Amino acid sequence: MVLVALILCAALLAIVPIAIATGRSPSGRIIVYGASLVATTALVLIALGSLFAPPSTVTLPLGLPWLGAHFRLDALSAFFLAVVNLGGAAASLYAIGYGAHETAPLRVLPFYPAFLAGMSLVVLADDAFSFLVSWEFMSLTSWALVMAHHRVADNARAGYIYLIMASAGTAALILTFGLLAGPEGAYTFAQMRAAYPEFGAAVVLLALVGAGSKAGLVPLHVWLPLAHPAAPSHVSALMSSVMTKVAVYGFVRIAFDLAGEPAWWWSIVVLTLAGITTVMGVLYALMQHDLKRLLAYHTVENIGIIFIGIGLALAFKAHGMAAAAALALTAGLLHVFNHSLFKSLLFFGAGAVLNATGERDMEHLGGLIHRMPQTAFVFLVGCAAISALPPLNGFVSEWLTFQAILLSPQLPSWGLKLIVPAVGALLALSAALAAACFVKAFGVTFLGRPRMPAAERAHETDRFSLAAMGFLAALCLVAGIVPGIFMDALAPAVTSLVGQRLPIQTGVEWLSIVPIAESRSSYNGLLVFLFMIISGTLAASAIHRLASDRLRRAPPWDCGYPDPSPATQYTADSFAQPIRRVFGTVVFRACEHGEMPPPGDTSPARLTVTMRDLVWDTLYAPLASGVGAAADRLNHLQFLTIRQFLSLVFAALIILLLVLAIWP
Amino acid sequence: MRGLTFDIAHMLAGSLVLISFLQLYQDRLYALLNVFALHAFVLALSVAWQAYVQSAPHLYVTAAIALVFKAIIIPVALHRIIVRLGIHREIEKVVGVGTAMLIGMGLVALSMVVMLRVTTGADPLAREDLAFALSVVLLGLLMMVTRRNAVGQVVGFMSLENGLVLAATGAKGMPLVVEISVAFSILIAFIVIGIFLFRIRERFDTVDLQALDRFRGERR
Amino acid sequence: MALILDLAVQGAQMLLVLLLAPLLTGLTRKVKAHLLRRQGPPLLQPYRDLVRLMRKEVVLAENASWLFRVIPYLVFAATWVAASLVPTFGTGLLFSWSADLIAIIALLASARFYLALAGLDVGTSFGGIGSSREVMIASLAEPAMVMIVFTLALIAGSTQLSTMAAYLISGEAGLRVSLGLALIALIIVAIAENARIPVDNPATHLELTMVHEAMVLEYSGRHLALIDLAASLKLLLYVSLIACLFTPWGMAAPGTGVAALVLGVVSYLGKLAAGGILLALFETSIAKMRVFRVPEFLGAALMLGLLATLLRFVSGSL
Amino acid sequence: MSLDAVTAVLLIPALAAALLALLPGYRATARLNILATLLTFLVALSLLFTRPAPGPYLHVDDLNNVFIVLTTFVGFTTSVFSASYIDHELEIGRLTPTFLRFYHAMYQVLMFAMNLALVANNIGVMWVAIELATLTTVLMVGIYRTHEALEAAWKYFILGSVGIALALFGTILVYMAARPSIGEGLDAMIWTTLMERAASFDPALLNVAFVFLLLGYGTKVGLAPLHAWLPDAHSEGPTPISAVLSGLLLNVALYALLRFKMLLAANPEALAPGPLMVTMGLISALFAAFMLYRRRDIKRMFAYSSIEHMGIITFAFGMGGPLANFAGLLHMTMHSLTKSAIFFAVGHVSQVKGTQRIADMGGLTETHPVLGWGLVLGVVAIAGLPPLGIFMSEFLVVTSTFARAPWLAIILVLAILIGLAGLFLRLNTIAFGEPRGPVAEAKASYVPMFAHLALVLVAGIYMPPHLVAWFQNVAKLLG
Repeated sequence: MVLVALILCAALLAIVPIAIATGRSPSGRIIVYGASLVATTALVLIALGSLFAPPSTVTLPLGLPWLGAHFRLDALSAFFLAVVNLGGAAASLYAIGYGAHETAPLRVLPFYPAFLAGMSLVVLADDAFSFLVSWEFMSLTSWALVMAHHRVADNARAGYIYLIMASAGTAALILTFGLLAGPEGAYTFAQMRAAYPEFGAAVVLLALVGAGSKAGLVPLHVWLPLAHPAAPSHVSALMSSVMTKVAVYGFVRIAFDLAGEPAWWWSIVVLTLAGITTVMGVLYALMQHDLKRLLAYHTVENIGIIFIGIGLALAFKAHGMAAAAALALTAGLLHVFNHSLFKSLLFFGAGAVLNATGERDMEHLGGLIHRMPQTAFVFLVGCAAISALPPLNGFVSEWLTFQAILLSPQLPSWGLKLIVPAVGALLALSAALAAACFVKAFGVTFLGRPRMPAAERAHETDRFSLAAMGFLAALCLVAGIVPGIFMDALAPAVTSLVGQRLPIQTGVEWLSIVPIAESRSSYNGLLVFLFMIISGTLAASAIHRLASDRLRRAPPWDCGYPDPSPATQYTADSFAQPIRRVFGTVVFRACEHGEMPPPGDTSPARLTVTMRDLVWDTLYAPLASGVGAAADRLNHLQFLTIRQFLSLVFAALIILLLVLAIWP
Repeated sequence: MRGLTFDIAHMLAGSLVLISFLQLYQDRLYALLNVFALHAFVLALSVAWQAYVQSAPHLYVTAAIALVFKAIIIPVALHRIIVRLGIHREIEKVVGVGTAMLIGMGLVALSMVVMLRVTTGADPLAREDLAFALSVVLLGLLMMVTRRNAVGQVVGFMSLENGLVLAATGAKGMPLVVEISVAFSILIAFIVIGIFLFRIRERFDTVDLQALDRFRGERR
Repeated sequence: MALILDLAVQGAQMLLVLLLAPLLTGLTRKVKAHLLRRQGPPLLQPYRDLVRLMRKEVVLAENASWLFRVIPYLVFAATWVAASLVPTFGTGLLFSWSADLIAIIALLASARFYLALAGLDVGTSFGGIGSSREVMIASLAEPAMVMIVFTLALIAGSTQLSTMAAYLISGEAGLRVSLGLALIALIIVAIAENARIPVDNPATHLELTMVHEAMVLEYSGRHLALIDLAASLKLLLYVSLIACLFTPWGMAAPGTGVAALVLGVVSYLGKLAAGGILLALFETSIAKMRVFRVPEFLGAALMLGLLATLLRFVSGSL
Repeated sequence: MSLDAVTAVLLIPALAAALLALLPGYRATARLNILATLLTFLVALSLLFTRPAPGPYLHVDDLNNVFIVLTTFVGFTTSVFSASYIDHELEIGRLTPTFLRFYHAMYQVLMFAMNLALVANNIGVMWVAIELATLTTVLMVGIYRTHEALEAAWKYFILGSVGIALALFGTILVYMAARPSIGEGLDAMIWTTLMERAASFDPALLNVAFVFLLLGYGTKVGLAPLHAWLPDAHSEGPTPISAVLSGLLLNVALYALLRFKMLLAANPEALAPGPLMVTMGLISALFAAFMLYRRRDIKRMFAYSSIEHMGIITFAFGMGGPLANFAGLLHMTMHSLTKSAIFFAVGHVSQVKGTQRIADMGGLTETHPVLGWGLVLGVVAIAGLPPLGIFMSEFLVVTSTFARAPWLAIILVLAILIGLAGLFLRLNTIAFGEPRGPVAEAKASYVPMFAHLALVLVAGIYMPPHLVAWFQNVAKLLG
């Protein structure tokens, strides 16, 4: 099975030269994206096929000479392979239509299939070297894609920061594998599993830094909202919804599979980071008025939710509560799947809006629902799903995470007893804020009146994009209605990691899902959906028969004030102003400063809002200035005279001779 | 007899170190060249004496090369160059004479300590030779560091090479290959320096290294 | 046979909830009027308003999209489903295991989500004011509600409402500090969610102060009827939630005879009336807060909820 | 000495040097130059299969076998590159025809000197060869006769000669240590005999010798306190020479240092040279990484990058152990291939843009796509990003060191990251962004550059078993 998967990855890589050859011609786009669509769908089928099959391994003569490259397709990698390639297939389908507007095709087409292949290879790798090669190959190709529109200054800066953070992450992972492999270099995962690593804590912390920086945990997230919007939309969809999941896979594989028995305090670190990430992510998102940056920041929040699930699973596993650990891990992994669906959908929508209007800034959009009805509907389904509204899939994984939190009072350690409720509160707070954020995103972009002529001239996107978005929306609904199937698909992966699984969901009558026997609570997506449909049609038919159906159009009530200019509408900033006053003053030191013109003067009043990104100011700015200062001080050494260089050599000789004279 | 030969070799090597100190002291170019000539002459004597002691004929060739090239041809050539360049004026050294001497003393002490501690096993003649050779090398280096003038640096480099020749002859049975190579390198070095000096002279009318330093790459 | 009886009970519950909702709103207005020494509209006035609105024509803004016309049905459907899942007179509801308390909160959140979107659709500043303030209030009310659910779930051992009610009826819980805190928090959240006096004035149409009314400013005719009915349904839902969780006596256990059901209905009506009167009393005794003091008010609810959950986490008995 | 492959490797460049010194005209000499280096490369390739017995002066064993092939191969590709480069230099008049003959002759003498240093069995002959190589490169660096070139050449000469003198003193000390057990005369200088009887030498003398050798040959390798000549020599000399300097001469000097490290490894009581090399390696890696940031000249920047990589390699050999040594050897090969490819690209870039100042060049991937992406690939390779070979050696060094000495590994990783950040900071302005500087199409041969990068890419994924076997048993020898 894994060999077939590898062949398909090789096929994806084979598309690269074709892309370079046919890049300029319009047919090139269709060939490349069509071929990657076929390859990724095949990979999805293989992944689904091997979800329940026993793990298959293969060793190729590549990679480290005496070791060879090991690849393995077990339940966990099968699930993530399916998630990666499902996102890839949707993005390829979408790109067939969206790619037509690409200004520099030769900078995007060759790297796109390579990026897909890189991600799939990371999930299949079974030894440290091939894992890191494919991991960094994934970052390299995505860096090239982020640099596709390098003429824009802050894209180049985003690409630069992204590559530095990615390399720092890889360095942390190299150190992790250094610890796991030990001095004699036992690099295959099988050897690592056998050898019991005594520095388990250091391994997990380094893995948290390495994988966390790629996933976007808060202190390490700064590159994500810069890099994701800079890439073309179908690539930023892939990066946000799929690449971050590969990072989650990296952490899960190391923390659960390779690092041996977890200590209880590991989960405290993961949970605190995850809690902060959820709230900070959504608060950042609320303050944005660039649609794609908003979605990128929101990815940070969802990564936090996933890591809450994983942190809880670590805590339960440390205390031997296998059933609860199975529940928490299933919640985390299900949210991986759900998030990859609706985040790709939302990014596709943002791409369609960008194509139609040429604008990313929500302040210049508005009223697109009249001009792009299908995109609006599908985008609405995406927004509802991400805000965890019941019939859709967002709610299911959040519900499971809440159930997992409810099981944690049985944890003996005091630290966890205090942290888990706090994390539960943060999760609830971020869910509510997410709903607010996506009311703003959908409302300001699609509803109301167009604020700029560009929004007025918008037109519906092509059918390929709509097909991709429709497919993902339908999948969101299906995952929301019958979550049992997807939870059972996760069972083999969860059993391999925590040794136990959730009760069989499809067996439960009426397709509802039951987290754990003793919690006796259950949720039935299908019934809730049917209930809403029935009551809705009941009300509609009652009104249709009893009430009058007369309807008249009239100008909206404007309180007698005659100026109908679109500027009177609420903009993204004004919509977020109440929440900014509640949370922003603490988190971003937001302060509003209004200058009123002197009485009688007709010049407009000015309201300026200043916010500071505390993470950047406290962590990255000093780091950058430190390196700059050191570089300046050392730079003088370049301009010494020959005599001074000679005295350097002389001093080195004398020191060494002194060492020899004194020491042995 | 063994005592006498050892004493003479010891005396010659010691005098070589003394002359290196003298070179440090000189602050005019002419005097520096004369002292260097003396330095090379004493080296030739000690090599010849080593040749006699080790009864190794090839060392005589080295002594001859040292005498002819380093004692006679090079100082004369440098004299003519200085005359042509018209720079036989005062050399201002970077480090004062007193401190240079002090550092020189420290260096000799260091080389004594290092060499004697290390070569406990070898025979006394070789140990002495190596210790003196190392101190001559270090003094040569010190001279290069304290000189501002290109010619001064070259002379410092030459005295450093003399130290090497002293060490090489001290090691009994070192095949001739080494001598030729050292001589070979002096020859080439000298020619290159000459070309450079002319070119430097031609280019910007001075031999002072400071003038050269203004053209360091990537001025700040 | 039992299935039909359960279906009947569930159907009765859905109808009962629908009918009683306008009555509760009418009762509150009536009591408030009397407290202010004025006559006030008759008890059945809300029913007449609904019928009147049904017959009037819908005046739609030029800019309103298809979403604007669909949202009333969505809001009504979500609120009605949520209301029909909260046990009123009997605990053994047929569909209670299909959605637990978290699902009910999520249904209310989706209703609020669509209503906020409706506010933004027309493109005037009033809709914007309403939606942004509603969303700010929700961003604090919802986590407080989730914390209350945590507390109750930890006491009753499950998030299913019917199991919670059954456990609380059995009286094993007894008097607990966390239950008290949860009650206060739930009352604060109920007031905020239903746009009652301290948070928002349901009666006024003064643009700058209203929150809920601002979102529905543009609705008229049958759409406005649906939204008003949904609003009163939501009020009924919260009152019956408080009644079912904190004063569960008199509710009919599942599968008991018709007599118990009748007793359940009677006790439920009593509780409803008491709730309405208490709400009217509270509203007349307090003035409306400034918009940006509401976050402290709701912050208190969130802190109480978190404290209650912490107590439950830390020790079994508290 | 029979005319076997080893002597042929030396004879061809010597003859070519003599011939080239006489022939006027550009077209013929350039082609002869390429032919000579090609012949040497083919002979060196034949050495891979038939390996002559070690003679008193010349010998071929596992270690220098690979390096001879590498040196001759890079020499050949550089000569191909220099053909088109010099053609352009002649056009713009920076190089007069009289100096051209001198340039080609010196190129071949340099090749002769490096090959001699690699195959020399006698440590004295090795020293002479390296001295000759230094002197030829000094002359080549000064060939443009601009002020900066002269200053760079003069600085290179002084520092190089001092370094070489120290190395000679070290060689003498080694001879002194070997004399009591092996006896006087020639065979006390033969490396193979030294290796056999290394255990019986006087360890204390060996330590002092190694200190002098480390400082002597270290100057030629460009380790931190002794590096001053390297950046100026690279940026002022003609680019083919920078490529040869950075790609090969540093390797040859480090190869010489390895020879003596083997000697010390064979003698148990001698103090382990490890800590010495580790400290110098770390200092130069960290120092060079920081120096990348404020560079304004593109060739000087890559010179500092060479210092950083030499630091990493010395660190790897300092740590010792089979994994780290294997990584060091691999890194030497990969670095010379990548760095010479980068200098090929940089050569053409500076010709196309007419300047070496980074501020005056920009948007290369827009104006010259092939050259631009070649440079990007080169920088990606040198920064140690995975699909290319250098990542494998850095991976091995860091993982094998982290388990034993965590703090050292962390400092090394820090140096690599800071270096990477500096390089990409400059690459962003050179290869991307608004195009700056002339956009005339470059008449350049990209074949050598992409050949090197292809080799590095292949080595990153698949390593031929023979090469691996050689590296592994040399790694064991290195101790």
